[in-house]
Amino acid sequence: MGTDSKFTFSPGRIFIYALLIFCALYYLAPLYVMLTTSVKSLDEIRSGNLLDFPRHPTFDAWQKAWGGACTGVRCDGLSPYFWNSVKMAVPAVLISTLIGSLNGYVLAHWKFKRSEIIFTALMVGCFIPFQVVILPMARLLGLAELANTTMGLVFVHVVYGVAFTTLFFRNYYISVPDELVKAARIDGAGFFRIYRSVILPLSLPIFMVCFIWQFTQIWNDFLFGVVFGGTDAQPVTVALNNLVNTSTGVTEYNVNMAAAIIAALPTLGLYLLAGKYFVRGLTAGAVKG
Amino acid sequence: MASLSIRGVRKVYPNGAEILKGINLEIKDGEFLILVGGSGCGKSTLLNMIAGLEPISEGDIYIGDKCVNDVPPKSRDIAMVFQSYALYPTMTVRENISFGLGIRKVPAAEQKKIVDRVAETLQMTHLLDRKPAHLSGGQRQRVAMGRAIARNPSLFLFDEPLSNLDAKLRVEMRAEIKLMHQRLKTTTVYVTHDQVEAMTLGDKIAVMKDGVVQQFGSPQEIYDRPANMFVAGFIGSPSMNFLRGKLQTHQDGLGFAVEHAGKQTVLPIPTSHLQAVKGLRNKDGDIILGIRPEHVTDAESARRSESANGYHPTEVDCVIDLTEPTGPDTLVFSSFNGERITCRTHPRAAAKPGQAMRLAFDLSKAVFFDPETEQSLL
Amino acid sequence: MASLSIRGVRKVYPNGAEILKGINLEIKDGEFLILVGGSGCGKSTLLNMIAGLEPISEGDIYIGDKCVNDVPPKSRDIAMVFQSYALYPTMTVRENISFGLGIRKVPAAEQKKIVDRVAETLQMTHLLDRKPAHLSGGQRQRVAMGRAIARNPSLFLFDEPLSNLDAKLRVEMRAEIKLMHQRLKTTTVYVTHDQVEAMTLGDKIAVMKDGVVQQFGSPQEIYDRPANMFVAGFIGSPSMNFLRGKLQTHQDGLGFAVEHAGKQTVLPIPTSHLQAVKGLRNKDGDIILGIRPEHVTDAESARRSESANGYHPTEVDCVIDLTEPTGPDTLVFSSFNGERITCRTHPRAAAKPGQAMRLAFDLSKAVFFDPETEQSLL
Amino acid sequence: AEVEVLHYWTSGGEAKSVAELKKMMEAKGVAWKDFAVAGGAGENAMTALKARVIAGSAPTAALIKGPSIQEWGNEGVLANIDAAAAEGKWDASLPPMLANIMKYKGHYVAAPVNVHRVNWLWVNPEVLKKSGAKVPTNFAEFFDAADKIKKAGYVAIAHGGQPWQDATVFESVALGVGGADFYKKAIVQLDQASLTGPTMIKTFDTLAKIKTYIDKDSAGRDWNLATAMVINGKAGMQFMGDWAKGEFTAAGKQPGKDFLCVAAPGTEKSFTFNVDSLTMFAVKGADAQKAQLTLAGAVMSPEFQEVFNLNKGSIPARAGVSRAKFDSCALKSMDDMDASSKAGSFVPSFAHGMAIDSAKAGAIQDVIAKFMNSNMTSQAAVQALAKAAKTK
Amino acid sequence: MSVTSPSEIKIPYSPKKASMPNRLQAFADVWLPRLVLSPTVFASLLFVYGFIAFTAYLSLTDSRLMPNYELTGFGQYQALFELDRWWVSAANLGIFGGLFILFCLVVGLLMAVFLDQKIRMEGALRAIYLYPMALSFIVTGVAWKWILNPGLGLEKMVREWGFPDFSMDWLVNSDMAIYTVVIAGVWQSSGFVMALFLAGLRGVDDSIIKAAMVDGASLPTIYRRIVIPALRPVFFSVLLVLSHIAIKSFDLVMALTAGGPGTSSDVPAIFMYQFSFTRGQLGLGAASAMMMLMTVLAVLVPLIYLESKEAKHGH
Ligand SMILES: Nc1ncnc2c1ncn2[C@@H]1O[C@H](COP(=O)(O)OP(=O)(O)OP(=O)(O)O)[C@@H](O)[C@H]1O
Ligand SMILES: Nc1ncnc2c1ncn2[C@@H]1O[C@H](COP(=O)(O)OP(=O)(O)OP(=O)(O)O)[C@@H](O)[C@H]1O
Ligand SMILES: [Mg+2]
Ligand SMILES: [Mg+2]
Repeated sequence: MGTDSKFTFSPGRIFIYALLIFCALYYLAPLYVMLTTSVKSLDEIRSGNLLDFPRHPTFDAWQKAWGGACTGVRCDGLSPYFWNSVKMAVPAVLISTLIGSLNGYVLAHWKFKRSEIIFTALMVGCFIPFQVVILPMARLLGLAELANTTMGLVFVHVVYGVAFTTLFFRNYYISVPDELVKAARIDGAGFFRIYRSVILPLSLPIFMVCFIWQFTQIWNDFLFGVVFGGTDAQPVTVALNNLVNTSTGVTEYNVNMAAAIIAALPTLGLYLLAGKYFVRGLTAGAVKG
Repeated sequence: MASLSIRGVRKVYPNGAEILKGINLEIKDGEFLILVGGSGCGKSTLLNMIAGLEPISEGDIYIGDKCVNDVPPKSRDIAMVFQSYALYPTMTVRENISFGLGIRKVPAAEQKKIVDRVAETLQMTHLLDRKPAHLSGGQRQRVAMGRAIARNPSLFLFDEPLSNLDAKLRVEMRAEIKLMHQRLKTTTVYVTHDQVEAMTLGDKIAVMKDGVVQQFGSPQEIYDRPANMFVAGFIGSPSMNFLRGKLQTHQDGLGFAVEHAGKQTVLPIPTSHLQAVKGLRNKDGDIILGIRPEHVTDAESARRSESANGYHPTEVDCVIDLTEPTGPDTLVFSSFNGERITCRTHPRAAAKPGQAMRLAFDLSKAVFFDPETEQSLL
Repeated sequence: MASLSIRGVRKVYPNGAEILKGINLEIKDGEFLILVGGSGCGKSTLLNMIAGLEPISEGDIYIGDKCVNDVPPKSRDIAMVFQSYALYPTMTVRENISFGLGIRKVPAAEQKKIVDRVAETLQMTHLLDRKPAHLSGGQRQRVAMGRAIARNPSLFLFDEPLSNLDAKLRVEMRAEIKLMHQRLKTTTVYVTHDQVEAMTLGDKIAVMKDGVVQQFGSPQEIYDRPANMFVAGFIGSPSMNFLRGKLQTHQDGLGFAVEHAGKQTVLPIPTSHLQAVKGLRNKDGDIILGIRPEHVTDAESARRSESANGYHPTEVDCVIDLTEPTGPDTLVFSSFNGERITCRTHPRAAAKPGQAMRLAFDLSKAVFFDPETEQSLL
Repeated sequence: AEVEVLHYWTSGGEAKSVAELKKMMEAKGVAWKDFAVAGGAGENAMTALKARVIAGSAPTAALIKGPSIQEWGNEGVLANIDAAAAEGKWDASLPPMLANIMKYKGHYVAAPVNVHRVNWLWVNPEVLKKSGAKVPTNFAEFFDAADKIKKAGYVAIAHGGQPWQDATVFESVALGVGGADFYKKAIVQLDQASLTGPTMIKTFDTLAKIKTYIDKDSAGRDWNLATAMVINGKAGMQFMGDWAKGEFTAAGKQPGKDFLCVAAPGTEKSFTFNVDSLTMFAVKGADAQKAQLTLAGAVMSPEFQEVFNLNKGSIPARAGVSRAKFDSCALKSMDDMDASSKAGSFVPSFAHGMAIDSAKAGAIQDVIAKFMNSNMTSQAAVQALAKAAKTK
Repeated sequence: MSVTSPSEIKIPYSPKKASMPNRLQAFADVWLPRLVLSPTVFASLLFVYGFIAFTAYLSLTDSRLMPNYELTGFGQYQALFELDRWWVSAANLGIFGGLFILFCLVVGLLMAVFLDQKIRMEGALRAIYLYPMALSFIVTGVAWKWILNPGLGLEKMVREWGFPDFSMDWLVNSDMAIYTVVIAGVWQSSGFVMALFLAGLRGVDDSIIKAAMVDGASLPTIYRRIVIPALRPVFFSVLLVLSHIAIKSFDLVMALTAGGPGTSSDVPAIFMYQFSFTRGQLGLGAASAMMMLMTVLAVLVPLIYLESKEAKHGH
């Protein structure tokens, strides 16, 4: 919005750049520490400064973290859990996004009596502390025979993700003119046909936002994973936690850091690849400017 | 094609606001009805109810001779064009037009034929593969119309289809819509807040205000004999001039007496016109004279186009406040009895602001209103 | 107050597009300049350059006798009104108006006085404590003007200030702007794409197309003697009619010969006019006749308002395609030599579509164009 | 058949130890499902366990120790493994003190895996030598040594400021200052008089003094980082349980030579134990129940107790395990255990949840943590302690 | 459209027959939307409101390790209010919440405003600011712990650079530990706030800024007086999101200080977790959870009310 290229070399500009770069350093510092530590040897870590640049970079720790580190009796590294996470996150993200999208469509374009109140009431779901739901949810999952399965985890993430996705989609769809829906109704399309042919094709930006948001939330979740994941469906965060937290053993910091980065790779990748859609999607709808 | 009848229709929104307060309108098969009125008067609401997009609170709507109160939009055999065009942004023009056909299970080959023919008629064959975002305003408008035509409905509904276009394009598209109606003869309801559109397009005009139809009639009727001051002021551009004064006997008829430039001026009312305006006879006290700008012209033009029946417009000297040359005419603004009046004069005759000018008041088409009720005295 | 002079101004955007290709305009102190043209022709760009909001690629802009190329907007002593009004949404009307004063360190008491005076002039004293969101379009427009006036600048800039208003309001606000200019006599540059605004408001009009000024002159000049077919078609509503034909000697003068309804029709050009249009004399081959709708009228009206010099408009029988009653006149559309022509007739005289009607072509104001260059033959 | 075991042994040596158990079970034809949840002091594991129990799918066994076994027993969700105990003659091979902990209402419900001794002091002899200090046996000597070490420019006491480490130091100090009887009265029985008495005040005074020898960066430090300070010769001594030995050996250090394991000052005759035990949950199906008994038997088998404890640094819970492969520290531990059992100074570790139920333990831990991290007076501390002990 | 080619349109197809009976269609139009929404509504009734009710119930019982359904009154609340540690957590939530929100707003807004100045590397910088959102604190907690640890990280580094008096020991200082949580929290969330603000800034009408420039305002004045006030709705969304993060923050504190030193940086979420799950005081945990929920409501309700009011009176 700055209106002129005149400012290009003024002191003000230099100040702005300096400040932005300073901020960037603040943001990058933890990543730097993690990256350098992950390629140092344990000796180097013990003896040196953790902000030092690695002297003899080695990727052993990465290999171990991925395929060899112990997280209990299993010493297969993170890889099996990583795939557990994928199996959980992908369906959960897709389902919660889709449901959120349908809900948003209803709440924005098929309003009925009290639908606004329902919307507000649904929003409370965004704010419930997850610790509160553990016990009753465990009981229900047990009854439904979903306890300790990936299905169960998907279910839980969908239930508590839908509030957010509904909020995102509703705010986005509000900006789609009502007339479009009216036109399609007159053209003879029904509820689902309008959704499929008119609304859905318009939703790419907000789908991106929801995918990113939901994927981050679900991939990074630890509490649900540890409580409802049982033994077979434990996501990568739980494994990482097992790897990093030692009660009475030696801590391999380089492996921990490598594991941490591995566990974060999908979300990081998503942000780097689709981050610009994130900002764009927010601009397009979610924020009323 | 079908007639349309709206009987005692009311609309109360869930929030309790009564937006339409008993609307009665009736048009014949093939007629072109205009709903015109200020913003928020309920025009779109009424149109949406005809389309079936809003439930009816009370009353009935008949399309043809069938009550459609409970018929869903897609079964009403209507097509609608929206102010924002409401083109499906992700579909090409071709897909936009054939969408409704596809849903109605028209075979693909047939669809293609229809789309091509419609595109040809509207001269937009070259646009068929574009997306709406790559079309200009006028082209979008055309596509929206194409989409409506393609379905060949028995009732067309337009909601301010031209108000997003610029002035020039608006004039062109107006003519196109009129031509289209002449060719297809489909019954049409057209919402606008632009009185020029109302006048030029409609067979029938319903002037609305606050959810009530103020007057319903042909354009000429409404222009010449507005039912009240609202309609009179609303229809016609520039607006009708209103002067407050008294009736007075003048020679063998009546005259309209008004203070001007410190002295009493009497504008005689032509006898032929007096007969039409019967309500005037026994009116005491103040009344309001309504006179359109084209009936207050420069004296020279007036004399030249003097009406046949020997009535002479009264000439009055006025000081000019402002002139607006529009090309063919020049609008002249002046003050009369403290009120601004607008006059339409020949460009050559217009004086400069501050100068005096002789204006001729032609009362043979004047209308009179009761200052209390604002109703026309007819 | 100041004169404005734009000398050889060019604008190339960083993306390489040359949007303005050498603009030269000059207006005197107190004049009202209109920049008019289609969308995207560079009007706003030029205005922003005058305001100092866009750097100038080449050329100079003088306000008064000072080159302002390197003067920042706030020091140019200008005020600007935007199409979207650009009112500060979080401030009340009063704050909006006094913001610029505050920044210029006008004492608070003074500010209040100025705001009150401006509000009174624009009749919006009761709005002073509202936020823009709670104002109607017309009121916002008024506030935007108030903000501009308050600063009492030496140059007013308007960027399509009326295009977001509806037709009725537009007409009213147009008059207000004109009155304001008459009162304040501040030099003004006004951008619009509406030719009616251009005609009615301007002292000088610059018609632009593709970054080039097509014609620069007074409204009447541009209306009566458009420099080329673009200007001729752009200015005037409905548009000028263009007919393609040949010149032919006719009686002792020249006539414009054109095919119509299967036979040759010759429209004689009045001798008085011929003298004005010297370029015609030695013209072979096709030429294009431009004639405004008000010069093609019903025969009866034509006869009545016959020009003094004994020239009789030629009468031709035409079949009517469409009529558009606007109230004071009725527009009639017909075909002539395969081309659509628009005629402005008396409401009484207009025939029904499909019927024949006798139209009178008054060539005493006609213009002629070279079909190749589209330039006027003068 | 399969067994599912919830535990938080996830790193290095301990993970290897569990792997041994897994191997043994698989040899007996029972599949092993590993439900490992690390973090905190088993906080996450407990949360997961509760969810599993509520969901009706409790694991076969879970790593639960001390009074918590009774708490779970009260919920009625534990399995009776008397059959396995009878077969393995547990009563005969377990010290009665331990056997009682493993029982709910007279029936075995849990199998002990090991015994950790908590009241160790780990010493770097090199540092002591350089500072001219000698290995302390009581607090007077201890502070004398600490002063010297500090003067020599080392950190006297390596410590990690986490509540459980604070509590570990606290209990060693209480034991050293007040002796086993005081410890039992105050910390196990929560006798109000003992809690507020002069001995307890002295305990806190001592603790306050210890605080002054801890470097200021200790807050939040993991215990093994503190141990590393001793290993690297940055610090002289550390209060920590016998699992610290694993860190030393991993760094290639020899007990008795590169590092010393001595009883915390004044606790030579006492032994605070921390017994890890697998508590058995009621499972459905005869198959599963049989597998559960097999697991219990395997855990108590001398072979397993040997390998497991060799790996983990602790000593076997049961008698009759060959001492051959254990190092000097472990051997000392075993001897002290026998001696203290007889002397009645074999006491449960409060810091590791062996002494009192979790609510009270938590509340007391909060008080200690607060004391360690603020300027609270000893007087105020004992009052707070007494109040915390009343937690329901 | 040319008038002259009235090639009469005759469309053979005329949709006189609806594909579905009218009644059914009308019925579907009314009920389908509700039907689609109903699973979510039921899920929310059960999994949100039902569970809240369950927790409320538990808070009135003497549940220890496992739920116990015998009502015993408000004893747990009384016990809660008598606990020092609870008040420490509550105060910490106040400090953390307030500062976290404040700094996120300030940092996020500043970065957004600066990024909006046609910055060359905008895309890259934006990605850098945004990426912490992608990481869980289980991942970054260790790194932060190291950086903030005086013996290992920043303090040591700066001292080695030759500023021996530099001190950054908040992490190990009981009085300051909660502020390190603020630092890490701001690190994680301010990028997201920046993105929201940036989106808002891009939505502000350009001509308003031009108008202000003509009015004579300098760029900082324009932002301060006009642009930023116009972002009011964005402030609401941001506040909503941030207070939600602040109140629920668990991972963050757990990974960084685990509530320490001592209990000095404890927050209600940790309090609740520990009491419910490791200390066998489920009833007390439930009571603290209810208090948390009430705090959420106390923040949320006025915010939502204000925003909807604003929206109504806004455009
Ligand atoms: N869903 C609704 N609930 C309550 N009031 C409504 C609703 N929709 C419209 N209104 C109100 O009904 C009135 C009429 O609205 P309508 O859209 O019919 O006006 P309009 O005549 O089409 O105006 P415009 O020319 O601005 O389009 C307005 O005052 C509007 O605020
Ligand atoms: N910053 C820019 N960079 C590149 N091209 C631009 C920029 N701003 C405007 N243009 C282009 O310059 C041309 C002229 O724009 P301008 O806004 O001056 O048109 P205009 O005459 O005001 O049109 P309108 O009537 O639509 O407002 C347009 O084609 C536009 O796309
Ligand atoms: Mg409308
Ligand atoms: Mg423009």
